[in-house]
Order: sequence, then C-alpha cells, then structure tokens
Amino acid sequence: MQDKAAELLKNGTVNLLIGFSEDLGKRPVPCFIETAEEANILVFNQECKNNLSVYLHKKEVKDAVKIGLVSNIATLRSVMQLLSENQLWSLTITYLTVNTAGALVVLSSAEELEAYVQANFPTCRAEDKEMLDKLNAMTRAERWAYWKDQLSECVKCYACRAVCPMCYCTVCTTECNQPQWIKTSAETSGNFEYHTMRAMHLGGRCINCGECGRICPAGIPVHLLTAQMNLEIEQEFGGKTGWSLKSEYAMNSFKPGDKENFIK
Amino acid sequence: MAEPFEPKIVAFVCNWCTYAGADLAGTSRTKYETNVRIIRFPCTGRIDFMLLIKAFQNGADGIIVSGCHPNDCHYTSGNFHARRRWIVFKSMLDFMGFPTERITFSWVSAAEGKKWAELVNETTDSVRALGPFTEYKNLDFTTFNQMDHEAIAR
Amino acid sequence: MELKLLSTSDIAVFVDGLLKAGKVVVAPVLKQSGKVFFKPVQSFAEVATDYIQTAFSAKEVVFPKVEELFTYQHNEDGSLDIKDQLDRIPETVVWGLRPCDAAGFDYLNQFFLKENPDVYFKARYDKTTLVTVSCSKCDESCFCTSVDSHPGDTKGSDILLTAMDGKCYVEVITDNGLALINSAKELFTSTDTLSKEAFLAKPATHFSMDEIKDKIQYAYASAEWKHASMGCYSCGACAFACPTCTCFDIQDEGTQDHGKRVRCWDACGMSQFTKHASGHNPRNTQTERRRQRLMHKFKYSVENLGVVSCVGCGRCIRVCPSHLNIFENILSVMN
Amino acid sequence: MDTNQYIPYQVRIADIIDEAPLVRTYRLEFTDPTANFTFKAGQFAEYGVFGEGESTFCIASSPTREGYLECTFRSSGRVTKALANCEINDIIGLRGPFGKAFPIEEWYGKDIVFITGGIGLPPLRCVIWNVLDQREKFGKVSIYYGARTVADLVYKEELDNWKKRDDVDLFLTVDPGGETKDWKDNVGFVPTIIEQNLPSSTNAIAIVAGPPILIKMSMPILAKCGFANDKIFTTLENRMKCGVGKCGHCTVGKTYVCKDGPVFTYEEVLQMPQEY
Amino acid sequence: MARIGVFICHCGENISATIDVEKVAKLAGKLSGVAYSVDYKYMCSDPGQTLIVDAIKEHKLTGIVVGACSPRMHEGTFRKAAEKAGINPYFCEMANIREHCSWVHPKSDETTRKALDIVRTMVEKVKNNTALFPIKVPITKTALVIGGGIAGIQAALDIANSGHQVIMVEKTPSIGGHMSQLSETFPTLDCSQCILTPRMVEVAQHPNITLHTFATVESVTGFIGNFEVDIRLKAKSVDFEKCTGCGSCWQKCPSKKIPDEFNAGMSFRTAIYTPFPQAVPNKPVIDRANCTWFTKGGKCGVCAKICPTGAIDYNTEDTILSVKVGSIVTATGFDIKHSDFFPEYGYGKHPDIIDGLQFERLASASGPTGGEIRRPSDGKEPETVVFLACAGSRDKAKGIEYCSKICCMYTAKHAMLYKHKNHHGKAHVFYMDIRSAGKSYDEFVRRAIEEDDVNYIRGRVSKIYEKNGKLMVVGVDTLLGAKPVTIEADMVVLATAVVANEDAESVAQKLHISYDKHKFFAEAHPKLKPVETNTAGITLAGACQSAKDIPETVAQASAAAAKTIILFSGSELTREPVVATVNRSAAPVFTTCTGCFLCQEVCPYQAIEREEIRDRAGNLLMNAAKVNAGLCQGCGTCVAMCRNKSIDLQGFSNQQMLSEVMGLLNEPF
Repeated sequence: MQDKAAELLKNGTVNLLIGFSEDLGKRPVPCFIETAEEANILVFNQECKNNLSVYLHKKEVKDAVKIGLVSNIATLRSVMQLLSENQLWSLTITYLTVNTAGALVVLSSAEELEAYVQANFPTCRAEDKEMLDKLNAMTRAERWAYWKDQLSECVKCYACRAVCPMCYCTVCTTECNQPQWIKTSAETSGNFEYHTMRAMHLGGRCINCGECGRICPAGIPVHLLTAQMNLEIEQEFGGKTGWSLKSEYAMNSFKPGDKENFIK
Repeated sequence: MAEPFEPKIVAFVCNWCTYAGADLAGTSRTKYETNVRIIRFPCTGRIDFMLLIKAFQNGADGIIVSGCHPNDCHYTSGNFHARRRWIVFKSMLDFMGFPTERITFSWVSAAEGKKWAELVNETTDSVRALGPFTEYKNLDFTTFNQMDHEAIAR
Repeated sequence: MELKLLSTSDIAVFVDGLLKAGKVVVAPVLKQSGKVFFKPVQSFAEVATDYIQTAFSAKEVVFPKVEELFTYQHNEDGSLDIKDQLDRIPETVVWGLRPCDAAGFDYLNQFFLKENPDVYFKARYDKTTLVTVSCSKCDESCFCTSVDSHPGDTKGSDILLTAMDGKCYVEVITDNGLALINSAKELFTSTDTLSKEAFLAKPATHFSMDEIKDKIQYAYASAEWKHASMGCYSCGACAFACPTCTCFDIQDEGTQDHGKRVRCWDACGMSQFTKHASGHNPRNTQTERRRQRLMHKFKYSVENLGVVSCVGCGRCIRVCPSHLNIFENILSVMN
Repeated sequence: MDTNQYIPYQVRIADIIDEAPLVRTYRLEFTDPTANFTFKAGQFAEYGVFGEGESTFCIASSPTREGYLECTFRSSGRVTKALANCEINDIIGLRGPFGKAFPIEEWYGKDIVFITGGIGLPPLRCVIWNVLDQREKFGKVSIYYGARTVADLVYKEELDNWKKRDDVDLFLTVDPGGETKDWKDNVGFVPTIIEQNLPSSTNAIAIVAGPPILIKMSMPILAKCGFANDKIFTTLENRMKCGVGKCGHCTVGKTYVCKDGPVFTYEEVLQMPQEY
Repeated sequence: MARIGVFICHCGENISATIDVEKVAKLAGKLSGVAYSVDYKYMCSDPGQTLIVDAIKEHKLTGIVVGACSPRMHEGTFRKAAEKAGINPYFCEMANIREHCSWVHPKSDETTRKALDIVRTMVEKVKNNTALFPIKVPITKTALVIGGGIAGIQAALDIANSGHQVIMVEKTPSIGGHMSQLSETFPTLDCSQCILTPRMVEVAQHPNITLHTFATVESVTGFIGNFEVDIRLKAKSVDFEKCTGCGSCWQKCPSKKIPDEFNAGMSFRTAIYTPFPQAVPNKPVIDRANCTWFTKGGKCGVCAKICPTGAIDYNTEDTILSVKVGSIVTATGFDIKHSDFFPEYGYGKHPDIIDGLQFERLASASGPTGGEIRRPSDGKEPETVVFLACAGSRDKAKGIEYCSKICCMYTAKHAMLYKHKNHHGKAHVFYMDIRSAGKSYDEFVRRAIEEDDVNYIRGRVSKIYEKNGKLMVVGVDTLLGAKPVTIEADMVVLATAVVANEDAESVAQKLHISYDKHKFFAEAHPKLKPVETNTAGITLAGACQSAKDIPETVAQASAAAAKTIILFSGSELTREPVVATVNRSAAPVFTTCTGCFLCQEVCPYQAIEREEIRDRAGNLLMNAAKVNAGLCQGCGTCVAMCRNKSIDLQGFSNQQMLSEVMGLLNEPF
C-alpha cells in the first residue's frame, strides 16, 4: 500500500492521500499525506476502524480535488451512499483497500467502486445484531429505562455527528435556531430529541459503519438506533444503503401498498 | 382536591380532508370530547416528526395525526410519504421504549365528520386511561442540576 | 495538614455515614456501557473502585453540563419575575477523584473566582468537599508528571486517600477535609509516617513544564498545527471530557412568557463557536481552533492566571474519535 | 455574596427610532428606578429577549446624558430579530455594563479623528457625544462616516446637526452607487475620503470602528498620516455570551475581548492573533 | 413583540351560546403581543369588517386573529379586510372556534378554555407570519397538441377556435389516427371517415393551427406557461412546397410489397406513399426503411424522375424545430394487442384469425376488399364468423387486468356489419359480460342479438385450431352449465385488448408526467383532476390515459382544451404564494442546502430544480435545490423531508408551525 500510495502521489493521480499512521501508543491515527516521501508512515490493519470518508467533506480536502482514500469496506460503502446523494461531485477519488484475501485493491472510478462494493457487500455486524435482538427482546419499559440511562450520559459533544459521513449538512438541525428545533443543553429530554432526530435523518441512509457508537465518549451505542432503523426499513421497503450509485432512499419514495395496519 | 385527569391532545391534520372532516362534524353538530386541539397543515406530508416530539416535550399527553385516505391526497402522494414516515417513526420510538400508543394515526376524509368525532372520543378515552404523560418530563431529572431538586426533596 | 489512618473496611461505613448525614455523595459508578462515571450514589456499594480514569471529569459537580441560571415568568399585569436556584444546591462530597481531577478543580477555582467571581460556581464549590484517591495504575494516555503533577499530588484536594497494605492513608489537606473527618472521628486513627511513592503509578513523562513555558512562546506560527488538526472532526469530546475546559453557551429554553435561561457546555473546537451572525468566523479553520485550545491550556492560561490548564489526565486522548494526542501535538509544535 | 452577573436588569423600551433598513435604536428605561447603572463610553451590554436569548452590542448613548440608555442594532440573528419585533413598553433584559471604556480623560486637549462606517457609528456615537458635550476640552474634532447607501446611514438627524456645527468636521460618504439624486456629500469608500482629506496626526487620536475591511483599509492611511499605533483606538466585536470573561466565545489568543476590551489600541490589536 | 389584534365573533348565537366570548376576548387581550382584543356579534358583517379595519388603523396592528368560523369559510373575507386596512393580507389568521369548538362542545368553562387555546395558538402563529405576495407567471399563449387522432383534432380545433395558436405534432404522415381506420361507428353506424375527414381538413386549413405531420416530440423543458419544446421533423424526402399531391410518384414506385399499416397489414403500399386517400396533408413521404434508393444506396430514383414539380429530394434530413408553448395537450392515443399475442389461438399464424382493427378495414368501403367481408386467406365470404370479446382484457394471466371498454360495443357492431353484408352467414360472439353502459349502447347490443340474431355465448374460448379448412373454436357456454361448445368457423375476430402505445413510457418521461403500470398516462387526481397531469400545464385527452370510445375521447379532448383556454384567459398566471422556498443568503454561505436533492423525489410536481451556484470567476461552488414557484402547489412534503431545514413553506413555515405547538401547549399564566 505504501508503494502504491507513493506512486499515486508521485505521478499526480492523487494530490492528497488520506490514510492511517500510528501514534506513540501504536494506535492508528488518520493521516494526510501530500508527498510520496511521507507514504512510509502508512499502516492498514484491523484496528484501522475510522471511516475516513468523513474527511471528504473537509474544506482542506476538497481544495486538494484529487484524493486518495485508504478505505475499509464501510468507508467504500459510505462513499457509495454519498455519491447517490449527489455529494463529492468536485472530487476525483482513488480508493485503496484490502480485500478479504488480504490483497491491495485500487479502485479509480465510481463504476469500479460500485462493482467492488456490491461484490463485497457487508452484512449487519454480528455484535450489533446481538445487541438489537437483546433490546428487542426487552419489554418496552425496559427499553425506555435502558435508553434513558444511556442518553442521560450524552453531553452533546456531537462526536457521533462529526464522525458520520452522512452528517455532511453545513448547518445541522441542531444548529437551526430559527426556530430552535433541538435544545442546546444536554438535558436528557434534549438528548432524546437529538438522537431521535438523528436516527430519523439517517434511517435509510446510514451505512452501519458503527463509528458513532464506537467513538461516543459516554459509551452510548447510538449506532444501534440507526442500525435498527435500517433493518426496519430494509424489511418494510427493501433497498440497501450504499449499494447503488443512484439514489434508492426509502424515505423519499413510497409504495401504494405500504403497510397501514397501525392507521385507524 | 385533585381534579380528575383531563389529557391534552394535539391533532396534526391536513387541510383538505381531516380539517374539513372536523368542520363537517361541526356543521352537523356532532358532539365530542373537548380535549383535542387541532393544528392545521396543508398536507400530512408537511408534518415534521420533530413537531410531534416537541408537542410531547411541551406537555401533550396524546397526539392525533390524520389526513386524507390513500389515493385521496389533494397533492396525490403527500399522505403516502407521510405514511412511510410514520411507519419508521413509530418503530423508531418503539425501539427507544417510547409509549407509542399515545399517538393515533388515522385517515379521516372530508366526509367523515362522524369518524372524526369517534376518533377524538376513542383517543381521549384511551389517553385518559393511560394517565398523564410524565415519563418524558421526568427524563430531565437525570441531569446534574436537576439532581439538586431531588437532593432537596430527600 | 494532618495524616490519619482508616481501615479499608471502614471506608464504606464512612461514606454511608456521609449519606446518612444528608450529604450528596458523588462517586465513580461503573455503568453498563463499561465506562465509569461520576454519579450521586445511595450507598458505598455502588461505588466503583477498579478503574484508571472516569469517562468524564468530576467538574460536572461544580460546573454542570446544564446550569439553570434563572427562571423567568411574565405576569398578567405585564411585570416579569426572575428567580435563580442558588439556594437549592446541596452539600456535596465528591469521592474517589484522581489527583489530576483535583488539580483541575484547583484551576477551575482560580478561573471562576479570581476575577469577576462566578456565583453559580462559587455556590457549588463552597458546598463541595473533594476526597481524592491517589493512582496506583495508569495507562499510556496519562501524562500528569509532564505538567507538574503526579499520581499522589494533593493539589486541589480536601482529602487524599492512598490505599496500601490493607490500610487507607488519609491526608487531610484543608479545613473542609478536616470537618469531614470529624463528622466520623471514631473511624480515624492518627499516624505520622507515610511513604506512598512506591505504591503510586509511574506515568511516562513526555516533557517538562519548564521547556514548554519558553518553547510555547514561538509555537503559534508553527506549521505543525495543520498536521495536528487535520484529523480533528471538530466535535466537543475532548473539551467536554476535560477537567479544566470551561467554555459555555447561554441559551433560553421556553416561550417568551416563561422559561429558563441555562448555560451549557460549549467547545472552542466546534465550527460554530466563534461564528458571528453575519457569517464571519474569526477562527474559520480547525487548525486555528485546535491551536486556540492547546495554546490556551499551555500558554494563555499561564499568562492569565499563572497556571497551566492541562492536568495530564489524558481523557482528551482517550475520547478523541481520531486519536489526536495532545502531548504529541504539543511536542510536534514545539520542535 | 457577590452580585449575580447573569441576572439581567429589566428595562422598558421607552422609544423606538428606525434608523435604516433593519437598523433600530431603542431608548431604554429601568423598570426599577433604584437600579444604579453607570457606564463609560465604549462599554457594551448584553440585551436579552426572554425565550430567545441575549445579544451583544455597545451602549450608544453617552454617560454625560443621564436618565436613559440607548442602543442601536441591526437585526440579523435570532435574538436581534426578536428584539426588532419588540414594541414600545415591552420589557427586555439588560446585563452590563461590560468591558473597558475609551480613556477619554487622557485625550483632553487633543484632536480627535473618528473613522467609522455603517453600523460602526453606534459604538462611536457614545464617544462623540461625550466629546461634544465637553467640547472645550478637546482640539479639532473630525468625523469620517460612510455607509453603503444613503438609506443605510444611521442617526441621520444627528449627522445633520453635526454638519451644522462649525466645531466639527464631518465627512459623510456613501459607496459608489449608493447615492441618491439629492445627495450632496461625498461618494466613495471611507478610506478614499480620508485620503482626500488627510487629518493631521500631531497631538491627535484616531478612533476607528466598523466592519473589519474598513479597519484593515484605514490603518495604512492613518499610518501614512503619522498616527502611532498606540494613538489609534478601535473596538472589536466578537461573538460573546457571558460578557465577563468566562464563556470563552470572544477570546482572541489569551485576550478576552469582553473584559480586556472591547476597546483596544491598534498596537494591542497587532499583538493578538488575527482572529477577530 | 408584535401588535396583534384579536377579534372574537359571536356568530349570532352560534359561538356565544356555548363559549363565553367576552371572557375569551378579555383573556386574549392579556396575551403577550396582543395589542387589542374585542368581541362582536357578526365579524363577517359589514360593520364587523369595518370594526376590524378601523382597529388595525387605530391601534397600528401588525397582524390580526379572527376567532370565528372555519378559515375554509371566511379566511378570504377577513384577509381582504386586512388588506383594506393597509396590512398584508397574509398577516390575518383565523381561529376556528365555531366548527371546531362551539358547535361540537356543550356550554362549559372547558369549551371556553379550548376557544382561548385555539385563539392563543393562532396568535403565536400570526406573530411569525411574513408578508406574502401572489406569484405571477407569464404565459405563452400557444398550445402544443401531441397526436393527430380524433382527440388531438378536437382539442386543437377547440383551442384554435377560441383564438389561440396551436401547434399539432403527429408522428405518422397523416392526421386522423385510429378513427380514420374505422368503418362505421357505434351506436349510430354512421361512416367514421364521413364524420372525421371534415374535421381533419378543418385542422389543415385553420389559420391558428400549425400542423407538423411525420414529426415527434424530442424534448420538453420549462414549466406551465413557459414550455420549450423541441420537435423532430422527420425527413419526408418530399418538398411539400412543390408537391401537388398528384400521386404519380407512388403509382410508379417499384417497391410495392410493403405491408400497409392503414389497412392493418391486410394490403400493401409503396415506399413513397400517402397512408390513405383522404390523408391530411395529402402529400406523400418516402418510407426510407423500405425505399430501394436508401436500402440499396442510390439505385432506383424513379419517383424523382417522374415527379412533375421536382419535389422529391433524397437528401433532406431530420430537422429539429424549437417552439415555445404555454400548455401541452397529450393525445398520443393507444394501440391494440395483435393476434400474435395469443398462443391459444395459434399466435395469429392463421390468416383468418384477425383482430378488430383488421375487421374494421375489411368492413370499410375504403378497405382492401372494398367493404365486402372476405376472409384474408382465400378471399372467400366466410359463412360462419366467431367473434371473441375480451381477447386479453380482464385477464390477469396476460397481465391485463383492466377492461378495454370498447370491445363489447364494437364486437356487437362487427357482428352486425357482418350480418348486414352476409345475410345467410352465422355470427357467434363469445363474451364474459356485456358492458354496454352508454347512451343507447345497450339498445344497440340488443339489436344485434334480437334483430340481427347474432348468437351470444357467455363463456371463454380455450383454444382455436384448424381442421380440414375450418377453424375449430373450442369454448364453454357457462349459461348452459359450462357445457363445452365447439364451433366450426371460417373466420375468427379477436376483440383484442386496448394497450398503451409502445413509446408511451418514453413520451411520459420526456413530458415528466407519471403513468400507471400499464403505461397509460396518469391523471393528476382520479376524481377532481381527470384531465390534468401532475405536471401543471400538461393535460390528457383520449385513450393515452385509458381505453375510451369516441364520444368520451372527444369530451375529454374538449375538457383539455377548456383547461388550456382557461390558462390562456389571463396574461399571467396568478397563484397563492403558499409555496416552498429554499433559503438563500449572502456569500460565503449562499444557502444551507447541501444539494443532496433527496427532496426532488418527493415532489409530485417536479417543482424542485437544480441551481448551480458559482463565484464571480464562474467556478462552480455548489449545487443547491431551487423551487419553481410556478410549479409548486405548496404541499410541503419536501419541507418535512429536508434534514437541515433549508426548504420552508410560506404560510406554514417551520417557525409558524412550531410556534403553534409551543403556543398551544404553554399557557402563559
């Protein structure tokens, strides 16, 4: 990967390469490489969980135009979703990933990307499924207690939003103050409405990378909300997020036959 | 002495069917419970789920969401989009443990004044039976400054 | 400054005693998320003991994430009532914070009270007693020894506990602390010798404040800031976990007729933090924002208050979604 | 017990003047007559609409004219819009006064040059009044003021009678294209007008306020006139929440604009990071 | 805060009987922002309105709330009053305390409290109202009619006769459509062409109609009142200016073996041809696919030689004509399934199993047999003819669940025509149900059965096979207890299903109109807008929407014309300003829209467009959504869809709706 990265940077296919390096504690840290010489700091392993596609919204990155993106499958999938939402139009991106066989794969067009993603499409992560089943098995009162307890720890640092590639809005609903939709304060009721809002906005768009849950400083499994939404939506309306280059967003379409057993 | 509990119910309705249906209930003098307060939207498609949350946050005990029957939407598809939104929103709330039976979804056409009256009565009864919606308000007693109140209470 | 002994078995008795006495005891609690939080406890049984560091600092006790400044109410006659809630703040004991957190309180104290004293902080701080527990364990994120502190530091604490060989050494630092001890005299026996160093954790030291103090002077212009900040997602995790971050926002909640004005945590790293209504943003890039935060910790607060406002607890490193590392950043911008 | 700096005074809107599109001036009276509120020229306050929040702007009236308080603001954000919707007799919140004032006493006997544009005049109006009310204590007084269009000029009445006064040199201007057919004063950007009528810097003080661009453009010209950086004063307007140097929003480097400013000499400004 | 006026109406006794209106007015007066509050017996009466107007002026009110009846009743009235008083009419809101309160609740404090709540809610809303102004859209007063069948002809003539310009586009070389192929029409049995051709001529000669035959619609952009249409004029290879229509070219044309579409393939035509003798325009075009000059590269050229006026030009090419029109009538017609669609009937391999249209041609005086019913195979007069109604229609298995509507009638007609021409012949009709609703339709069918003794058999035909020169039609007679019947026929006529045109889908996509799963174009509302489509300014006429007979088609065509004429009646189109807008602000923000365009999908009216935002140097900075106020109908579905609240709906803005909720649930005191 280091060699390929160096090559891409040298021959000008890529102006800026987003990948991983390691800090003193040997933990993977996102790194931004502009010259072939730096390429030797690149690493890529199981610990490289960050969904680097979120950086594609960063101004400094957009300015570089030609981007190299070290990606795991979740990252690629989120790029797919982003493309289907008419984002990243100003960028030409080369994707570096490692397939299940452990070999380096370089994808240099949206079509190649689509083919690869569809060929290696991830299923709902086992640990998530497990937690979801656990929660769904609870009584509703138990679930309420569970989320109440979890959300009471939320400090509204918005890290979940910040690491989410789908949260690319320049102004988030939380920042709309005319009217003020979401309470700024991190009181639990405000946290509840924030996370409901976020889940509603991501249901059918989230690509289940699980980052929001992984990085929550308060350890709130927020990713479960969107994961659950996605399952529901997939069952009810079909369609997979980050599967196709053209929008298949379930929430802006409908079928006359959608269920309405809950409607009087 | 404590008054018997009378729930606050907010109805989010579309202008063309349910609002007109409620008008019909009026013109035909169909009596129903006083607990409901109607907020008029051009179309069920316009109803933002955030408004429902806000309503509960500000003390609503129950909510009615009602619009045109499928295929009757004045804008042809607003209610279809709304329906899909409610399917997801409802299961979302349910997953968070939210008492979704406090929200009644319904189709009431401009001709169904009677259905409107019945809908209001049924909803009022069921919400009355559920009692005041305190869970949501109590959420805030989990944050620090609110603990002061509890501390004093102890 | 007194030195006492408390048998480990009596710790529970002491704490439950405080609770009985009507004090609010805030202590580390292990929650289902696997993280440890400072929470009011009903009995010592709830208190977590085996942890390196809590997810968030204990600053919430004196600087809550949401502080109700006052409630307002328009009356029918057009007049307006404004009431604050200062009288409702209970006597609180914070149990089991780390020396770094206590040092954080020391900074908060200076920041909030030295100039333009903040009544809300004061009201809470005056009713708070800090019982610190020195660290026997640390991890690679800890770096208190780099910022003039150490795992047995008494700075900021009212009482410092050090548990070793079945006994619990109690260093009583302030009158507050003494008062607390005296509420259960019988449990404590006097002693005079304490050599805890052997039992203390040994976090790695990455730099010394002296080298920082002069090198940081030239850091502002460093090109390294860009690298140090490119990975930053501009969330508020570091600031909210930090024991010394004090930035806040003031918001009204309610209608124009009645409601409350609250202040809630804000973070200088967030993109909207300095943004004017006009759209002009003085610190428009993450580079500027992260520089502001780090320079504030190591330079500005020294210049304003004479103290470094980083206590080396390492929380910002642990919580950072992209593993930005404060001391690595500082090292890089200085060299 | 220290005073609670977060509890606002209640002030009643006594009068409203519409200065320019979106720009209004409120005259405020304290509902509690016993409230002893004293301030100096250049200080600011937090004006709050309950339920909407607080907004920061300077006190536009002068301490030399007691009994009331005036503020001028342009409605742009949530709070200022809510403020703009207020009517006479509505009660709003007021916290302050905050920040350092202009050291007017130090300027006695000196020439004073005011340079400002658009909504930058209100912060200086306070000083101008202050100076004019003790006119004899100062030397030459000249005011350079411009706005995008004629309509955008604020305090039109005062501008007129300043113009009439022979002890004030008023240079009015509007941006090219902003003039009306009966506009007799200058057309052009403020810096251009200054260059055309260069003030003398000997024993003089320059006070600059307005949009960042105006400040940036004027400084070199003032330098050319020979104004030393510590003889040039300006007032910074960063986002503020608390006003007492706690919330951190207004920080520029180590400086809290709210308590260390908002009034700075240009020399002080140059010391700071260019983050304002 | 604002200065709101509250006006509580007694509505005689209607409101005051159960609501303490004085109390409501008094308490409303205390609400923050309410500067004046009063109750009155009849607000909608002249003195009532005067009271409002005066109050607005006297108290400098910025907005008013009228607590009275339903806004659906009197909103207009009071908005006018507000306007009269000099404030923007959209600063007037109605609190419905009659239909929603006084009429449905008993006299009680509770009812009064509810009334106050309703008033307070609207006060909170009106505080956040903004001045709105009617939207005006200019209109190009020219209509485009797509399709030259009877539907298009009718619509075109109606519009043209109202004095407006019409451009008609017909893909074949002549207008006339299917109707011109028909022999006689039910229920009157008058000759189809006799009634049609005068209309065709009228179209050709009408000063307000520009006719483009042998042309198709290439693309449509723009919106109601302002469409821009590209029309592809296919190369005719004949200069119509020079051509006199003498016909010598097609008489001499050597390639004569081309199946004749007009005669449903039952005769042949030449490569240079006019579809039929009465064609309009009656001038030939060259069918290049079958012309030797083009297929064999420059060989032949007879027509060019023969042409007395030198009108033939092999080098003409397709040209694109761009026109601006204000409205579009879609009358692209229908097609039918052909006998090859039916395996059970031998995939139409047998020449004597024909479809309805073919029979029409056989029966037509201008047809291949000169109007005599002779079977295609050997030209003999068939002694026994079996007619199958419902060939394909109402058949889920064949994917056509719907009823083709016209078959019952024309089958009866066919049987009748056959009997009239072959008095000794036998006519059998297999049918599922006889659907003959329509003016003197059933009488017509009865005539076939009773007077012309056509034998109607209720049942389906399972298969048809040939046996020594006869067509064995095997079916059941369900009326005789599902008794199997086999009829030896000489000819079988299938009333095959009416289906959408092959190119229906692509036409719909060009026009941005929706269509159902059978590719029939979808009307805007099944009941209330049966002629309009979801795209404002585009209407439907005839069988392109669903199977129709002639009278129905003509009626709808006239309706479509009427819609067009209504649109053209004013110089501009004025619309309620209740439309969505996407926010815009000064640089560097421009807008908060992130350009995900997920809103485009939900808009039923294609009102959301893409705007490219560029800097002064012309570099593309961002793509943002933009609402076309001319198309937006104000449903607000996009508003609820927009994640970052960049779209808002005037009159029902986020601020307004949230304020209503807050105001309703937060009692001030």
